[in-house]
Amino acid sequence: MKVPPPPSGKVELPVALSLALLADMLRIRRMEEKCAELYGEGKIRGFLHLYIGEEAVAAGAMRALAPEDNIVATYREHGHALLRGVSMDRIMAEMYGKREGCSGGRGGSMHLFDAAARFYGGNAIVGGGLPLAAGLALAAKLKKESRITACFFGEGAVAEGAFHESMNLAQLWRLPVAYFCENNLYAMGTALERSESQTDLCAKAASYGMATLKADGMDVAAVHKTAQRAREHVATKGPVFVEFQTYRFRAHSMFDPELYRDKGEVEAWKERGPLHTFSARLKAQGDLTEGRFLELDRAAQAEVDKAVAFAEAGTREPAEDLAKDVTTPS
Amino acid sequence: MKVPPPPSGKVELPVALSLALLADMLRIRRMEEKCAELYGEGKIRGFLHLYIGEEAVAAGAMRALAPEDNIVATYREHGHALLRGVSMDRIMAEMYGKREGCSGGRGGSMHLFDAAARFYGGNAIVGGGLPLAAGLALAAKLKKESRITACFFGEGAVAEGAFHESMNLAQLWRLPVAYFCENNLYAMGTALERSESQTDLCAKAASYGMATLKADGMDVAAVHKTAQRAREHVATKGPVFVEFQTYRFRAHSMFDPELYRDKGEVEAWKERGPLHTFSARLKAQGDLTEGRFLELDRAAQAEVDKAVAFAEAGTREPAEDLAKDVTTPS
Amino acid sequence: MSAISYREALRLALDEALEKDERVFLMGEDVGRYGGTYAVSKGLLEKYGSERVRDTPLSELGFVGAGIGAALGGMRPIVEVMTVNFSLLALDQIVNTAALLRHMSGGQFSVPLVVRMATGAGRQLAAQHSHSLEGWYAHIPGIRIVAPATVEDARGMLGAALADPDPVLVFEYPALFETKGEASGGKVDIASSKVRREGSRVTLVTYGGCLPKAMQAAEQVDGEVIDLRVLRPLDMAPVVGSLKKTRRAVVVDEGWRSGGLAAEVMARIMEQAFYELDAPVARVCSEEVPVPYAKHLEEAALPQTEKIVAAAQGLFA
Amino acid sequence: MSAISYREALRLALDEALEKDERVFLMGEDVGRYGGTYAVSKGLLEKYGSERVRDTPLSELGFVGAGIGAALGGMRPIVEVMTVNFSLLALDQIVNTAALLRHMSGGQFSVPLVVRMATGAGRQLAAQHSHSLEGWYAHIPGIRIVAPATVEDARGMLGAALADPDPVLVFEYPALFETKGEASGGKVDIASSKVRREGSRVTLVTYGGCLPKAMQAAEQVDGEVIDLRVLRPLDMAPVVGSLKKTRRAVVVDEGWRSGGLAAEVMARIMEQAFYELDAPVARVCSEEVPVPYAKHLEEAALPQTEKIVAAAQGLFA
Ligand SMILES: Cc1ncc(C[n+]2csc(CCOP(=O)(O)OP(=O)(O)O)c2C)c(N)n1
Ligand SMILES: Cc1ncc(C[n+]2csc(CCOP(=O)(O)OP(=O)(O)O)c2C)c(N)n1
Ligand SMILES: [Mg+2]
Ligand SMILES: [Mg+2]
Repeated sequence: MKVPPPPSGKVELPVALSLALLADMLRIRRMEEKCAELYGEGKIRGFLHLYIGEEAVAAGAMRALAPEDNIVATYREHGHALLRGVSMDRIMAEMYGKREGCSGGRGGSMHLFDAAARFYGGNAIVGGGLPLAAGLALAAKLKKESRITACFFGEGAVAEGAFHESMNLAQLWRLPVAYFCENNLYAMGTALERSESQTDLCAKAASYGMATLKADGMDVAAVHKTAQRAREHVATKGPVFVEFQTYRFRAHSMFDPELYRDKGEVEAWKERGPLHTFSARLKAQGDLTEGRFLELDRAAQAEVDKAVAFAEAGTREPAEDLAKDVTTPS
Repeated sequence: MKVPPPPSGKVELPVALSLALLADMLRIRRMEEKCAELYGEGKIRGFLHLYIGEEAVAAGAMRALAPEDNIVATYREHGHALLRGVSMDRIMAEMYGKREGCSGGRGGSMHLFDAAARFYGGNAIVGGGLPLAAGLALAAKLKKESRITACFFGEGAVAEGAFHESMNLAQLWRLPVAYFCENNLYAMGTALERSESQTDLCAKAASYGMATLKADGMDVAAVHKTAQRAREHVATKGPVFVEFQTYRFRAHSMFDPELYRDKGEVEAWKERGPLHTFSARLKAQGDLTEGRFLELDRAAQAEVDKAVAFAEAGTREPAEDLAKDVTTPS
Repeated sequence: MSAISYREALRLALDEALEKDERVFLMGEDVGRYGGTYAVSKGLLEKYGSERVRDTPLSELGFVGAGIGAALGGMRPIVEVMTVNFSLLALDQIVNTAALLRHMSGGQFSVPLVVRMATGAGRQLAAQHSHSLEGWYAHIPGIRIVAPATVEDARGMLGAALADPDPVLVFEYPALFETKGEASGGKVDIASSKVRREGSRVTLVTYGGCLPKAMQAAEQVDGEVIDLRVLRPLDMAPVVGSLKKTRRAVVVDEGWRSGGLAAEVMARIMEQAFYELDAPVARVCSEEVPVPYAKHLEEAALPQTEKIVAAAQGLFA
Repeated sequence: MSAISYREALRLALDEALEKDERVFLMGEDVGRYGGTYAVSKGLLEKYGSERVRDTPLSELGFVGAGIGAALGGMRPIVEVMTVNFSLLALDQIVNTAALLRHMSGGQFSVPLVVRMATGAGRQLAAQHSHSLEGWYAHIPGIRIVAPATVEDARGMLGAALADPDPVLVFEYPALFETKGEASGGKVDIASSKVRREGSRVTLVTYGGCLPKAMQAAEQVDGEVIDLRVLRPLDMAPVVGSLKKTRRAVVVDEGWRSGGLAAEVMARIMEQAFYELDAPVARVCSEEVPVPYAKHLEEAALPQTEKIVAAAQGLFA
C-alpha cells in the first residue's frame, strides 16, 4: 500500500481552536506514553491498546460534538475518554485498578466509562458498540432530544454481523447516529485487504443508503471539519458513516510482536504523524511558536505527572465489596 | 408496490425442457396442496411453510445445477428437495414423522436432508445456511472439485449478520457458491421496505464486489437461464448473488392470519402465477396441449397419492432408539 | 374476576405497560403488522402506533443491542426475541453488554431492559425450534430470569420486570398459552418461589411449562409442588422448607439433563438441605437429544407426568 | 523426553495435525500473519501456506459456520475462535447447526469439526475477556467438550478431537500456557476422567485452569484430585470410585457458581453416590460477579488454593 504524502497546506481554523486541538493531541500522547512505561513497570496490567498515532481522530471529532451528545467507543478509547472530559486522574486511577478510577477500578483500560460525560465506554467486543449506539440514538429520537450519538470503532469491526445489522437499523429508522470508523488499516495483524472483499469502506456504508464522508485521519483540521459536517448531517438529516484514514504507530496491544507489517511501513506513516505535521503547519503559518509548543507540552506532562500521583495515591476497593454493582441496589 | 405484468412472450427453451420444468412445478404444487390438506387433518404437524406460488424458482434453478453440486436450503424447502431428487415418498414420510422419511422422521417439514442428493437441508434458522454454504464451497475449492454450492434463502435473511459475514467471506476467498435469494417481498409479515434501508438487493450484494444477477422468479424460463448463467459464473469466476423476484400465495406458515397484506395484492400476484402463465405461453406457441398438461398433472397427482400411501404405511421408530444419531456410532 | 388465557394475560400486560409509561415501547420481529408470532401483541400496533410497537428486521443481535442502548438512553424497551432458539444470535449483546455493563462501569450505568422470548418444546417443531435454554441464561450474573407459569404471573411479571432497574429476561411458554386462569392485575413479585400445591410425601420442584405436568403428578404421589418462578436469583427457601417435611424431592426441568437448571437446584439442596434428605434428589429432564419432530419421539424426549410419578415413587424404592 | 510448555504442546499438536492429514486446515482470526493471539500457531503459516493456515475477518458466526460447511464437504477444519468470550457470536452455528445436524438429518450428516478457543480469567482482562463458559457448552447434546489441563493433554487431545466424527470443542487455558511438562506424543483418549493425585481424606474434582490450584490444595488436605478432562460426556466413574474411599468431595470450577459445571458434578454425585457421602459436597467456583479488572478483586472473584483448602476442611467441621 502506498502511503499518502503528509498532511500539508494552510490550516483554516481559528488559532485558538488549532492550539486547543494540538493541546488535545499532546495530552493523549503524553498520557499514553506514560501508560506504556507504567505497563512495563507492572503498574498497569491486562490489555492495553495505545492510540498513539491516531490522536487526530479523537481530537478533531470530539470538539465537533456537543456536550449533550452520547459517545460510544472501543477498547482503544483512552484518548476519547480524556477529550470527552473524563479527567486524566480518573483515567489513570482506572488503569491502576483503583476505586477512584472512572469505572471504580472494575473496568481497566478497555472499560472507561463516565455517566456525566455521557461516555458509554469502553467496549472490548469488536463491533459490540455499534448496536448500542443505534439504541442510544433511537432513545434520543423517541424522546425528541437534540443529542446525537457518536460511535467510534475500528475498520476490523466492519466484517462483523453487528456492523451490518446496525447500519441497516440506523438508516432504516433514520437514527441520529454518526458512525466514526477509525481505519488504521489493521485489525490486530490482519490487513484490511485480507479481511474485506471491498476495501472502500464508504462504498460499503453507502450500500445501506447511508450518507458517507471520508477524511485524512492524520490531519486534525480535516478530521474536525469533517466531523462538524457529519454532526450537522446527523442532527438535521439522518445517520452518517465517516471513514477516518489513520494508522497506529505502536503494536496492537502490549503482547503484539508485530510480525505482520514491516518497520518501513510504520516509519513511512510516522512521517504523517498528526502531532508534528500539525505543529509544523501551524508554525509555518505563524500560528505557533516553539515556545508555545513547549508550554503546551509541559502542561500535558504536568497533567500526566499529577494523574500518576493521583492514581498512586488511590485506594483499593475492599474485596468484601466485590459483589457490589452487579445489580442496582434497591 | 406495483405488481409487474405477468411473464409473457416466447419461451426460448427446447420443448422437452419446457415440459420438464412444467412437470417439476406441478409436482411441487400438487404435493404441497396435499400437505396443506394433511395438515388440516392433523397428519402433518409442527411448522409447515408452503412454497406455493414460488415453484418457478426451485424448478428453474435446480435444472441448471449439476449432480455433483451441493444444495443448501431453508425451512421452505419441500420443492427444492423434491426437484433435487429426494423422492416424494420419502418427503411425505418425513412430514408424517416416519422412519422411512428422508430424515428418519426426526426433522419434519423444516429439516429435509439427503446425503445422496447432496441436499444439506432444511435449516430453520433464518440465515443459518449461508455460512454453511460458504464452507461447503470452501471445501470444494480446497479439494479442487468442480462442484459448486447453491444456497437458497429468503430476502428476510439479508438483514441478518450471517448474510453479511457470508457474502464477505465468499467474495474475499472467491468461493464457488451461488447465493439464490428468493425475494417474495415478505419475511413473515414484514415487507421488504420495512426491513431494509436499501431494497435493491443486488445493490447490497454488489457492495461486497460480488457479481449479481436478477430474474423474474415467476417465469421459470427466465429463472432457468439466469441460474445457468450463475452456475457458469461460479464455476469459472467466483461467487454470485441472484435475486429471484417471486411471491408466496399462501400464508407464511399454517399459523399466519395474514393481517399484513391485502387480498388484492395476493390476487394481483396470482395473475403472475408460474404454472398458469407458463402453461399459457407454451400453449400459445404450440409446445403444450391441454391434453398433455392434464397428463402431467395426473402424473403429479398419482405421485402424490403414492407418496401419501407410502407415508401412511411407514413405520414409527421405537422410542427406545431416541438417542440414536445424536453422535456418530463408533 | 373471570378467567382469561395465558396469552391474553401476556397481551394485557403489554397493553398496560404501554398505556402507563411513555418510555415503554415494544420491538421485535413481527410484533406489529403480523400481530406477533403467537398473536400476543395483536392489536397493539393499531393502538400505539409503529413507533411504540416497532417491527424490526431479522437482526437479533442488532435490535437486542439497540434495546440495550435505548434503555441506557432513558427508554424502557421491551424487546421481543421471537423464541429462545433465535436468541443465540443475540447472546453476545445479552451477556457481554446487558449483563456486564453496570459492574464494568463501576455502577454508573444500569440497563433497564426487558427481553421477552418464547421457550420450550412440545409442538413438534423439531430440533432448531424446541430449545429450553432459560436455565442456561440463569448462569449469568447481572440479569434476572423469570418464568411465568400461571396466568397471574403472565399478567403480573412484565410490570415487575419493567420496574427492575436491571435487565430482566422473561421466558414465555407457548405450551401454556391456552391455559385459563384468573389474573388479578395486582402486583406480583419477581423474587420468590411459590408453593403451588401442598403435599406431604415428596417435593416436586419445577417451573414454566412443566408446572402442569408436576401438578398432575403430585395428585398421584401426594406431592408438594414448588414453582421456582424466578430462575435467577433462585429462591430456595420454600424448597428447603418443604424438604423439612417431605425429606424427598424430584426436580422437573424441560432443559437437557446435563447442566440444566435442575442440576443447580440439586446442588443447592446438597448445600442447604443435605441432612434433611432421606433419599437422593431425583430429576426428570429432557433426554439428551436434539428434540425430534415425530410426535412419539418428542414425547419420549420431554418430561412427562408419568416419568415424574415414576421418579417420585422411585425415591421410596 | 524433555519438558515443553503447554503452549508448545498446542503448537506441536497443530503442526502434526497439518502435517499428517491434507484435509486438516486451521482457520481463525490472526492465526496466520500475526502468529496467533497467544503465539500458539506461530510459524505454521510459513510452513503450510495461507490456504491451510487461513486468517479470517472478524466474523465469528460466519467462519464457524464455514467451518461446519467445510467439515460437511470432506475437510477436517480446525477453527480457532480466539477466546470463549467471542464465541458467543458464533453460538448459533455451534448449537443450532453443528450440534443438531446429525440427529436432525436422521444420522446422514456428521460434522467432523474441531473448534479451539482460549478460556478463563486471571490476567486482569476484565469482564468481557474473562469468561469461563465451557460448562455452558457442556449442556449441549451432539458435541464433545474437552479441557486439556496438562501438557500431555494439550499435545494429545487435538489429534483425538480430529479423529472424532462429531464436533469437538477444545478449551485451552492461557493461565496454563507457561506450564512445563512432558508430552509423550502418544495417543490420549477424550473419553475419561483421570486421577491426578491420590489422596485419602477428600476428593477434589476439577478441570482446566483450576487443576494446579486443586493440586496445591490437595497437598494440604490429603486430597485425591480428579481431572475431569472431558466435560461432555462426563465420566463420573473415577469420582464415584474415589468417593468410596474419601466419602467427601469439593468440586472446583472457574465458572460462576450458579449453573456451572460444578452443579452438574454435584447432581451426579447426588444420583450416583449419595449413600457414600459423609458430608454434603462443597463447591469452589467463581463468585457471581463479572470478573473485575483490579488484581485483588479479580483474585477474590476466582477460585484459589486457600478457598479450596478451606472448603475441604469445612467438610470435617
Ligand atoms: C468479537 C471480537 N472478536 C475478536 C476480538 C479480539 N480483538 C481485539 S481487537 C481486535 C482487532 C480489531 O481491529 P479494529 O476493529 O480495526 O480496531 P483497532 O484495534 O485497529 O483499533 C481483535 C481481533 C474481540 N475483542 N472481539
Ligand atoms: C434467526 C431467526 N429469526 C427468526 C425466525 C422466525 N422466522 C421464521 S421464517 C421468518 C421469515 C423469513 O423470511 P424470508 O427470509 O424472507 O423467507 P420466506 O419465509 O419469505 O421464504 C422468520 C422471522 C427464524 N426462524 N430464525
Ligand atoms: Mg484497525
Ligand atoms: Mg421472504
